[in-house]
Amino acid sequence: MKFWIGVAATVALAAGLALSGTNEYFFYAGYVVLQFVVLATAWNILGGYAGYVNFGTAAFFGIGAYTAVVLFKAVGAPLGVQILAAACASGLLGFGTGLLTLRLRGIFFSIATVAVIFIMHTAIVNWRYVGGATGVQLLRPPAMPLFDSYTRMLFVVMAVLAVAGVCIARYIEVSWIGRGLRAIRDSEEAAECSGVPTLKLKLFACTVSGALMGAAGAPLPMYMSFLEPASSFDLNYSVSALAMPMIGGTSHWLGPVIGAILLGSVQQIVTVTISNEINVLVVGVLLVVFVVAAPDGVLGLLRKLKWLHRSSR
Amino acid sequence: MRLASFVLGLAFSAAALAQPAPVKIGMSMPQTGSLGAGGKAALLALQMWVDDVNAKGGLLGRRIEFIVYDDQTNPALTPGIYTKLLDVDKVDLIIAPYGTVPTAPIMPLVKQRGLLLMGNFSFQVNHTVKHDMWFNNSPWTDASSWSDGFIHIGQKAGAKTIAFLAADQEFAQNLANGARTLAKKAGLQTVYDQNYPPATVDFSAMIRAIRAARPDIVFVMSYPNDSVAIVRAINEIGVGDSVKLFGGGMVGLQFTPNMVSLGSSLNGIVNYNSYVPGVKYPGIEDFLQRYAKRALEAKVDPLGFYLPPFNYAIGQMLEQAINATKSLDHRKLADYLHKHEMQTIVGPIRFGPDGEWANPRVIHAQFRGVVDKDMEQFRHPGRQVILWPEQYKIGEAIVPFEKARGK
Amino acid sequence: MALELRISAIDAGYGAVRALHGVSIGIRQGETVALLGTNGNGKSTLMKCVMGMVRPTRGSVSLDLDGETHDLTRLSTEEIVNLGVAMVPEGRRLFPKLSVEENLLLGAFRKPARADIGRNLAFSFEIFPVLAERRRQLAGSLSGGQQQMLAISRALMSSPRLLLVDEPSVGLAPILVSHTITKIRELKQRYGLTVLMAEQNFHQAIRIADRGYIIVHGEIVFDGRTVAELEQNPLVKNYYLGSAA
Amino acid sequence: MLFGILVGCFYAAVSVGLSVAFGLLDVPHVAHPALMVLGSYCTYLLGRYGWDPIVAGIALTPLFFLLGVAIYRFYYETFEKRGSDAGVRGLAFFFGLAFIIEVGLILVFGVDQRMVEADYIGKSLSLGGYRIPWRLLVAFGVALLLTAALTLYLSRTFTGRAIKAVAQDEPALRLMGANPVRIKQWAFGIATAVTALAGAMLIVVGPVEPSLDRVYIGRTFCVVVLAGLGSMTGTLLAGLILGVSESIVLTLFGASWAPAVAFGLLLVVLGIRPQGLFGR
Repeated sequence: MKFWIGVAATVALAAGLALSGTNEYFFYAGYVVLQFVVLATAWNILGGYAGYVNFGTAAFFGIGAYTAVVLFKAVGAPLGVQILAAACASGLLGFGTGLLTLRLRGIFFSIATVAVIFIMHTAIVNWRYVGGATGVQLLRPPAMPLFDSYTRMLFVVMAVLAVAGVCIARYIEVSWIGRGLRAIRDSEEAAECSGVPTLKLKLFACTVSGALMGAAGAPLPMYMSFLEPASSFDLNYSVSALAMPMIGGTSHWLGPVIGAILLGSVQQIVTVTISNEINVLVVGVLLVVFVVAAPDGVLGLLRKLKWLHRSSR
Repeated sequence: MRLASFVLGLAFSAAALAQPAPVKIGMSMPQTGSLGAGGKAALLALQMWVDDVNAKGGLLGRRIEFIVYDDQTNPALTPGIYTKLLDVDKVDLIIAPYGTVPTAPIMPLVKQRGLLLMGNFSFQVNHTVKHDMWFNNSPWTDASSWSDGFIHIGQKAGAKTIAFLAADQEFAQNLANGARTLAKKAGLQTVYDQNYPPATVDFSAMIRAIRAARPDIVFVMSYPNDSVAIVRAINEIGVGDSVKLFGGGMVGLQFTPNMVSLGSSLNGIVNYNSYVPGVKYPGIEDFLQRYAKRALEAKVDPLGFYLPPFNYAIGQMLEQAINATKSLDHRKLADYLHKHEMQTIVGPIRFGPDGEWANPRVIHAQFRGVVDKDMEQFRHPGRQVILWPEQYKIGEAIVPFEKARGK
Repeated sequence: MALELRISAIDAGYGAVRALHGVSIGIRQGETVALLGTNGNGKSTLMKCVMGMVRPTRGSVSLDLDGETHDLTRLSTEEIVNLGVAMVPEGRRLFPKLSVEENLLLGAFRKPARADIGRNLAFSFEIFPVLAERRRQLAGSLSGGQQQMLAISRALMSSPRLLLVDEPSVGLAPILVSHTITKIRELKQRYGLTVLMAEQNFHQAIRIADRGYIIVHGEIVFDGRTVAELEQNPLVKNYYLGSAA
Repeated sequence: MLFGILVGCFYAAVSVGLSVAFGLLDVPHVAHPALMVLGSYCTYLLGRYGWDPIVAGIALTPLFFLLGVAIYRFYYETFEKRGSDAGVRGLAFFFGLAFIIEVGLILVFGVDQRMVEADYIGKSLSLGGYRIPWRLLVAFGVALLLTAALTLYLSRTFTGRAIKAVAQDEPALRLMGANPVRIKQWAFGIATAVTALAGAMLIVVGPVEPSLDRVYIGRTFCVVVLAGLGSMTGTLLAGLILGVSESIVLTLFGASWAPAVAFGLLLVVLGIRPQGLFGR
């Protein structure tokens, strides 16, 4: 119950902010942070629950963005349709990737997903309709009546996506699917022996995770009014999507959310404060510090604190 | 104690009141990522302009405050940075980041808000958006402005066939498409046409293929890393005696570290440029001397022919327009920029309706007599002999290519 | 040339599970001692305590070697191996992706053994000719019996003075068990080895043992000073010779 | 075709270090290419004092060996020793390390590309009208020597064989009297030392910039996985396959498809034969 109140409050807050006179910059920065919430949550479904480290986030994200571009260019589809289609396309890609690679364990799976990025990237570069390597500039339609600017609307859309993503992740976590995935993470053989349909579950997680990543990418072309392959299939998306749950904590749906908000905001702040090479360093250093010093992320730290607190009493 | 600090604070705010608020100029500049090297050199030139103006007493009697962020050559970051500049930092004027990719995402934003945007070496970025308050500083307009010089020189040398080698990335592809059209129009027969992917390690195979195709002209559109690798490969393998002209759109051969380390293997190559010594623009030599000193400290491109003068020119154009209109109003400034010829250290600039130069002047120059491991030689005219455009021309192209290399 | 292994009153286990309770046994130079007991009674744990792979929570494990006493509970497995103690582990633990020869050469990793490589290798190939035939083959591709031979040979490559053999008969056909046990005896005679062998196959074990212990639920329940004593023990009758008979 | 072979050997040379670290030790060493680029920059630094790049690369190996030992020690203490989940977190750790190296290089050297000079760079060997660049031949030679040396080391020495065995069964290796942690530390040191030499090759073959490591993450892992983990001769062959297939695709379909086909190859191999083409 508490969770659903939180959900409603978040959506209401996002919409309220967007309709209020809050500074426009907030929505640009907020959009990016929310986008990372979706990506980190999506990554965690496969990476956190099932322990399959997906490096291909950029591939799913990029395919989502390009699906939206194709639909927009071809039929001028509205944003909602673009997002749905992007989720389908990336979900399909996730399913395909899963079929091909889920029998691989550990880092082999990770490398295979890296390969998916390069293949998708190359395919888009060779596809002239979406601008090829040059990229494509888009003129976005006017915003919906209620909103002052298109970016405000995109911010709300991304907030809804983030909330939806978290709901899905939470559902998976508490349902039998999540239990199955955790069993896979702990010991795949044991899970298989005790009757967990491992391949089916992994395929499901891969598809859902991919679809969410695609949905996160879908509004990007409208956000930038421009899309080109090098930055859409940027490996940095993969690294961030992995670093955020690691920093937040991978075992609970709240972990990636905390990690994304934390790291995403730090990235945004550092970009406009330190603003030189050092801001690239931030992700690296934070990632290393957290995996070394706080293997269970922020959530793990909080839990430890709580435990200390209790035991001191 | 508290009182003292209160009084002190009061005194400060009084001083602040006495001095007019600064003119805030903001931009994002790639300082890391693929355009980072050029971006840093360009930024230094703009900083010099800001210092110069402030030393003279500022704009309209107000100091300039220059706010710059690093966009890491990542287009996804620039919309956020520019809204921050506009809405949080409340800048009065904005300048575009160096390059097309970081600039493209901010065009709709600028148009929607009706802002003046000074472009920065981008390529046809206003083509779809068609914003009438956009003014680019680059000496080229469309693809033909870039390549017609090269093709013209080639035809003059009696060329009948052409080969293309182009990086499979945004800028090079735009150029290549333009060049292909132009070559067809000029009646040149294409005997080889290859796009290559980013991060190609070795070009030997492609150079060999070009050699086998025996073209008269080889038009190369490449990015810095590739340019260096290509020059090395032609040095090692040779492009054959059929080739009269080699080069055209190789980005990176304008950068000092590359020129110095490639040294004599540059000889013979005819390549585009924005400025080379020998072009007599008023004030440019003084600028370059001052730049050289500061570049040494800032560890950026020590010669700075390619980007820095044009970035300084951005400042000069703003300065001229503001002083003439006595205003920071974007519309008024844009009108002024449209109507008047601007005087800069890269010569007079007049803008066409699309905000690109009305009279593009991409220089094509041939490397000659370059020796190894010597940076100073490039400061003197004659190492890069201007072949195009006619008004700056110093000499004729030496053909064929292998002869121009002195081999 | 004196060697004596003394284990006194050790407790050991894994986490909360106690596998050994106050176990004491001793082995002297030249003996072959059988450690008898069915699965899960603590034989392997005892062996691992000797090798430093499991740390006893109480009691002591010490090895007297040429007048010097070594406290094995303070030494790492490598250091124990370097003293001249070798183990043929349960389940053989070969390196499946290395060749037979590479496995054998790895057995001679400890410095004193490196000088004896030629002799030890020749000896291994002499008693197990099949290993010589398959020296280039991957260890993982050998049959169970061949793997056992390889495991024993590999342990011998370290020129050990005390050899621990954990369940040589597991997973082998009866005829192979008999063959393996015979070979262990042969080795012992040629090398003058001291052997501690954990085994559940009583009949085979007592063929070569000088004496033995019976371990049940982590406790030594019987110390048989001769083979005959062991055969007479009621426990043995119950457990091994078949109360059904 | 010939160039495919030469470039392929170069790919093998830059991958052997990873083949040891990842293939034999199971360390998810994604910072390998970053260390290689670091090696290139060190070579560049020494080159400014007139050192020949190959000599510089060799001179750097002891230093990189120590660096490798230190990195492994840290990795072991923080991840392997704690046991569970070393894979995921280790991976994240090495990714972070790669980032830090990359940015460190940018801070020190800037984003400009750097190159070195040597007598064999920019010249070529003429073979009946065919001109082959010396720098590729040098890389080719060094690659062959490196692979041969490592193969011999791994099969002929006690430590070498222990390195091959360590990932298969650590407790069993202890029973051989070897300390697996020390062996791994030593092996990781060697892998990193080799990386210094690979870095020297990298800057001999072409100019280097700090973010070049990202491109090579794909290429090196592709080669190592194609090779089948930890097989040195396999690494050489896999490098050749990558080089040759890239050059074939380049001539048949155009250069813009080359990277995808190389990775496609990797995916197909992973899908059909995860143990690699030459794995055991």
